Amino acid sequence: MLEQHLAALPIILPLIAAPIALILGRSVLSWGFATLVSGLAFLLSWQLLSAALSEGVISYAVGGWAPPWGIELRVDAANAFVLLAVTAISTLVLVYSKHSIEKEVKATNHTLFYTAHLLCLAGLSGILITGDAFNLFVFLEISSLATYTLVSLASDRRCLTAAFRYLVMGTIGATFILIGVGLLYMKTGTLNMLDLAERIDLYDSSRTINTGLAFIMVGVSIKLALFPLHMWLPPAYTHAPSAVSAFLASTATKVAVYVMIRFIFTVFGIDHVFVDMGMGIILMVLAVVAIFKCSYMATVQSNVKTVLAYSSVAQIGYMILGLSLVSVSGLMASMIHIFNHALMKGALFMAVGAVFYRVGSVEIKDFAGLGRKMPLTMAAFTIAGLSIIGVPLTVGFVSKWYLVSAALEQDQWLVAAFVLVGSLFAVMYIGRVIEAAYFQKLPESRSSEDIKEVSWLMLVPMWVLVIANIYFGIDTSLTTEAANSASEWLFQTNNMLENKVMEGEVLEGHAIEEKAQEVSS
Amino acid sequence: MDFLDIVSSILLLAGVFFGLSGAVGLFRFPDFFTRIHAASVTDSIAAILIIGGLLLQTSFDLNTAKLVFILLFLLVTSPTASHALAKSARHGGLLTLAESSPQDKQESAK
Amino acid sequence: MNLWQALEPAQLITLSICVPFVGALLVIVTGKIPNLREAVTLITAAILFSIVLAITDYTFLGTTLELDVIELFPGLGISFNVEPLGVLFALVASFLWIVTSIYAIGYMRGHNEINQTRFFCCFALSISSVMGICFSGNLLTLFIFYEVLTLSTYPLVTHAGNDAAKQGGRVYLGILLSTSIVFLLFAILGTYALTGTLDFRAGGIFDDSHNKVVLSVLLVLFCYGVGKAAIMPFHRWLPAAMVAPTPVSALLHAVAVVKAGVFSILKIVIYIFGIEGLKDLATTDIMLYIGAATIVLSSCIAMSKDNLKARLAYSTVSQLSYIVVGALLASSIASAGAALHIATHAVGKITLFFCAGAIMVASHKKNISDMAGLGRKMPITFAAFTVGAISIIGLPPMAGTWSKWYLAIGALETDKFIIVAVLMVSSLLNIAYLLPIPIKAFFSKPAEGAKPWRWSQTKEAPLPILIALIVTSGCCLAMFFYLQPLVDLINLIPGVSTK
Amino acid sequence: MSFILDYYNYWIVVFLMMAGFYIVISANNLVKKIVGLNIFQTSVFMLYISMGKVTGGTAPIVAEGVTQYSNPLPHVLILTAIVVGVATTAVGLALVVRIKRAYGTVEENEFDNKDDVI
Amino acid sequence: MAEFIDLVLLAMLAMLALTALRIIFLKDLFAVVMLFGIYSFLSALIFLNLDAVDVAFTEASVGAGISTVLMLVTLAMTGRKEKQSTHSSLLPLFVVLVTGAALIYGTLDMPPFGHPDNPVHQHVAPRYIEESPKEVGLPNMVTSVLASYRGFDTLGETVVVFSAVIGVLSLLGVRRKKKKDLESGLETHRVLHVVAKNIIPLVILFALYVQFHGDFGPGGGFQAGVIAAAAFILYALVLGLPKAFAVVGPRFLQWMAAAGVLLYASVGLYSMYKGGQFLDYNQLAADPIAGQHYGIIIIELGVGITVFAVMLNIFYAFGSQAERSNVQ
Repeated sequence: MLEQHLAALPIILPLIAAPIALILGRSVLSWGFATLVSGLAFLLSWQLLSAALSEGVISYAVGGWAPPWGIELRVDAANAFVLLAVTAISTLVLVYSKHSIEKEVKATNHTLFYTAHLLCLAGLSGILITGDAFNLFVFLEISSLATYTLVSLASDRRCLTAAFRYLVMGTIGATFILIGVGLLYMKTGTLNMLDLAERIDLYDSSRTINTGLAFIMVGVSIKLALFPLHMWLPPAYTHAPSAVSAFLASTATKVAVYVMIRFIFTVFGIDHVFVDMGMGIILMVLAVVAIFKCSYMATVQSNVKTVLAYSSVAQIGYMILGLSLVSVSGLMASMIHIFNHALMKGALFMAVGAVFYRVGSVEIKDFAGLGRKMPLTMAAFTIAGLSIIGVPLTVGFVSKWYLVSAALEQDQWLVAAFVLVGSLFAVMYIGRVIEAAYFQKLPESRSSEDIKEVSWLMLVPMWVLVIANIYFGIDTSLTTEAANSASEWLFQTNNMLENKVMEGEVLEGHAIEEKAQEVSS
Repeated sequence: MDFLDIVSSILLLAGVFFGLSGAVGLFRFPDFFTRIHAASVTDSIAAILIIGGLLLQTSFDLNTAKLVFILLFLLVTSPTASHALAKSARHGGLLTLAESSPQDKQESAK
Repeated sequence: MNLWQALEPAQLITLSICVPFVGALLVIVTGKIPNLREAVTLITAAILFSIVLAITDYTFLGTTLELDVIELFPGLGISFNVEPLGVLFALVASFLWIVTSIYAIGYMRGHNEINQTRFFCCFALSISSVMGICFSGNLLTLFIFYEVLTLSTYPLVTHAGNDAAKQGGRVYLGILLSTSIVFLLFAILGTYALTGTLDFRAGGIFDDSHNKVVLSVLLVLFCYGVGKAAIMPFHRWLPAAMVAPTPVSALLHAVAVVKAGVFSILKIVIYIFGIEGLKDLATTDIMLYIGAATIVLSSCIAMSKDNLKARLAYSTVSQLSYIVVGALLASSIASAGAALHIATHAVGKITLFFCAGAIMVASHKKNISDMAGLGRKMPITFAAFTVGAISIIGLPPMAGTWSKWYLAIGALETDKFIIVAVLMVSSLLNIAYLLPIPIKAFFSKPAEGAKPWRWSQTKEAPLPILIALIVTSGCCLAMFFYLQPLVDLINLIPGVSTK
Repeated sequence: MSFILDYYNYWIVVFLMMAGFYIVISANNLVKKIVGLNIFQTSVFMLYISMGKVTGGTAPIVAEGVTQYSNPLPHVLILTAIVVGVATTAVGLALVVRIKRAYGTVEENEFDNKDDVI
Repeated sequence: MAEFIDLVLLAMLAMLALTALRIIFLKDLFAVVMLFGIYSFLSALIFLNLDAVDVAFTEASVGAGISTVLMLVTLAMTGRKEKQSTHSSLLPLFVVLVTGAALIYGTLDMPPFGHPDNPVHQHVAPRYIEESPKEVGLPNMVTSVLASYRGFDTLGETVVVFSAVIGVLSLLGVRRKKKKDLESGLETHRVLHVVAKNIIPLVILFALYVQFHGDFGPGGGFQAGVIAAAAFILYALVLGLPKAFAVVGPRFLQWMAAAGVLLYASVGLYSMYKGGQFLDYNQLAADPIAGQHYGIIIIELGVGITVFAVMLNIFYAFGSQAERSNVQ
């Protein structure tokens, strides 16, 4: 039973849990329930990843209708890997949010908070797993609506304008995706991604298809906050409740990156996107500019959450850069960074949230002297910060290593240099906070306040992520293996599609995929 | 059949004429109450005529019943709506053209 | 030495890194009781030295000590491999740690420093990472411990916590991290992309199939990437780091950290490029002359500095480039001189820093111009200073003579007469900026107005400081006469010989 | 001529979309932005429905004697999309109400000045 | 005949374009919202013209109905004038022109409008048109596809609606007024009271018709939910929110919204329990066609319940915010 429905359960579980959490009513109950469900989803996605690694691809036809007529769920190493990160972070954030939201969200809204969190989780899982272009749009909207809600739950009034801006940008992005999917459908008559991929290749240089590609790319870029479409992100992450920032920064944009990868590699095909449309160079330039501009912006902010938000945009630049290299190792670097960045940013935002919990503000000057008052929190911040910088023995170093290696493999020496120079900015923006925390004295006005370490319920998830930062920085076998097979899988699928078109043969249904599997095994 | 078609066409055309005249009135009349008057012409007589015309096009099946229901519904709701609007305006202190002072007229003319 | 025979030889490497690390933890645990804490430091230092001696033994016996710890990337991980050059550096560092610990106890107490626990803890951590650098078996391991060293010394630099210290810390971290991330990591990744390996191998890992232009670029990247070698223009961090307490300046910024830098360059030259391979590269000469220019320029800057520690810092910058020049001369004898200079300069410069610290503790003086006549109050200190200075200058009968000798011979052998000239000029400059200090202290009288308020009470520094001073200056002298073991060690390095 | 006949309604739909899009990004008033968003989306719906039309076909409900039906799939998609649109509108308007209460205005340039940027 | 239909379509499209242009330049937000209502109605007519009867129905009830009502309530609180914009409109214009140009470029290669040989009519859809009456057993193909073939989308859609109510409630909450507010409701309108009280049952009856007739004609859970909500909204408008709360309280509506989603999902879970895939209605009964029937009826009911509860609750949330003094 479990085996059979493994692919569907990570979506269905939080989807059903959300209304139940609302019915439970009491905030403690719904917290416990949501955490439990998220933990279960994590276990399921672990199963799913191991199944995907051993079996290749798992296809699930919802309603028993074979694709392309029904909606298909498709799990391969790539999305199972991202799903694992998403569910893990979600569970940790839920544990963390119990106390964190006490100070940031009105007590009457706690149940709604957990409900919205579960909805967001369901939406993100749905985006990852679904194999249907329109179904993706639906889940995108579920997660987006839940996200707007979560952002607007903070007590600061600025969260409202941030959420509104996010809503407008997000809806424009979603509508662009809708237009793009519509254009593809118009030309091919199908919505199933695999089926789309096969039919798109029949019209190699169709203007409609190209326009559809452009609209989907722009729409997804808004969702993943690719420079210069990132303007919604810094205010949203700054003013959202800290638990929400931690969750979104480490999952939502990553999922959007995966969507982009998926459209490029399994729908349009790299030849089409990179060779015919020249998307590679555009993405590469935007990514490099994002790395520099937003890293620089991060160094001049005074609010630590804004610093981290800009840093997120810059880090997304790294992911897109890896993708734009168009090689197995570049894609693998992106996949690894998706996972690793979730670990780092989650820990950082949680640490900042803990500071907010005690101090009530997260300006850099408020961090003065906290190294003594909140040693565990600041130690967590420091280690995760070192990870962002890319110091060896942390996950940040692993990401950077693979990214630069991938760039050098393509003889992109300049790009490799940009990546490394970009990480210098991280030294600056993380350094400012650490310096304030450890080498400045607590201001006189604060000395009377009772600032102490936060409760274990907040510390444990934070430190789990910190330890994961170090563990996966030393023992890289799991992440490397998963990311490697994910990117190899994506390339193989892509190659199979393109070979088939060259031979001029059209395979029905999933024959193509079986072929790809034969080759991979 | 021909005869019914002709009658139905006449009814429809008449309905369209009243609808249009109501729309023109809505734009051209000078104050709120007169405009409501114009609008309710569209609502009542135009609707009756058009639906009547359409009724003649059907062959007395389910669609006929639906049209009759729509007609009844409109006959109840649109006068009520006009009435409620006018009454609210009156309660809100809005004056008719005859009641308002010359200065107001000049201002409203602008 | 026999203590460690029960162990598997390769485990000694693990021990050499773990012992200081465990020491650091124990320091934290015992932080509340200063006497116990410092006993822990001393015992740890002694144990470490005995371990390194045992490793030295194995090296002379020809046993290869190798250890693969963990695989970070497929086929590439943290691994250790003991070779003579590393042993030499480890010997110097671990021996001087003992001396410095004694000194630090006197200094920190005499100076009433704050946060002493953090100080001793970070100190032990940095020694731990120095050991990692010494025995690293590939570039990745070297890089990792290099970064750990930078980060663990940052709290030591900003120790005082005031604005000057923070500013110094920013420059320190800024330059060292930037150069290592941008240049060194880039060069390492480039090397990996070219050869598919990062292991240190005798004779180098590059061969004729690799593009010489790319290799030339890599050489420059490596030289500047190792910011700790303080080649101009990336030398600013070293004077900036002088805001740290003197024991830090003494051990780390005269011995451990800066030597880790030049050691890395030497190791890269010998084991990555290979001394032979270096000869064909276009940039070898360019870097060589930049090194030479650093020697001369920083000596000139040193002369203009009145602050004693700043003068010593620039002197260090200059002396480090000796080693870089020695490495880049691409001759076996010059490389031997460079290796030897690691040891001889270490004992000389640490003596000078000890003296500067002693003066600071005893009389609270930092500027040379205020030291006139101080020699009569503190004769032992200034005698030691003289010994150290002569060693740095390279005059017999002090240790520095030998390393400069081999360097000069190497330069002559490769027909680089400019380098010979630079070495000579530099020695003269050394005389000009170092010797006037003891002369002034012994033979001038302090100007009346310049006398501090406690002139009559000024006396020698506390005993632990004096012990440390005497030991290191004794070493300067002893190494002139009993150099053979070190030379034997250096001759074991593949491709390097004193003949 | 057939070229125009083939595409004219797509062109008008594109024009409508762009009108909506322009309102969204240029309007200063948040309510008007939401109206713009709705117009934008409604026009996209028209694009979908247009592609589902078959000339001479009828609504996709089985009827006697009809062989040519319009394509039901776009209709299904757009039913879903309309719902998504109204959901977004409701949340957006709720935000507008809260912004009005918190800032006293719903003009973008006015509340921007009331806080530090970001 | 074909030419004539084209003209009607063209005329309606032209009216739409005019409406859109007018909205751009109008500063009176009340007029903007009313024009939007008109825009929505016109597009519903176009949908009808293009054979999309279900879509037209939904667009009329949602776009022209619920959306417009919500916008008006919002306007009552935020004021009806747009102020002069200070920032330049050149950049937006540029962005729009580029986007539009891209789309026009895309249209040049599109399959011609209305042609039966277009790929959309050739690939997936034929199965729906030809097989669905046999496989699912419903005359309305839209309902078949919506509820069965793409049932997962519809579950997602229901959850989207549910998310919306979570968002609105967390932002606004439903305020219960303690003392009875004299101004609430339109107490003085005797005629309105009588008419409303008589019409509301009819509307609810109609909603039920739409709910259960959706299998055979246009309609279904979504439209029915909206219509039923409209009946209660009318009740709340005429008699005041407190009285409406007495009939269906906001708390109860929250449960209803959740229950609708759960009802839908439970069909999926039950089919999993029976050994099929998620939402595989064939498993619900021995006869697959009967199974499909049961499944579709239940999930449509779930959709209807959720949509009704959500729409009404959203109206409650907005309505309880509005200060009557602003309502003109």
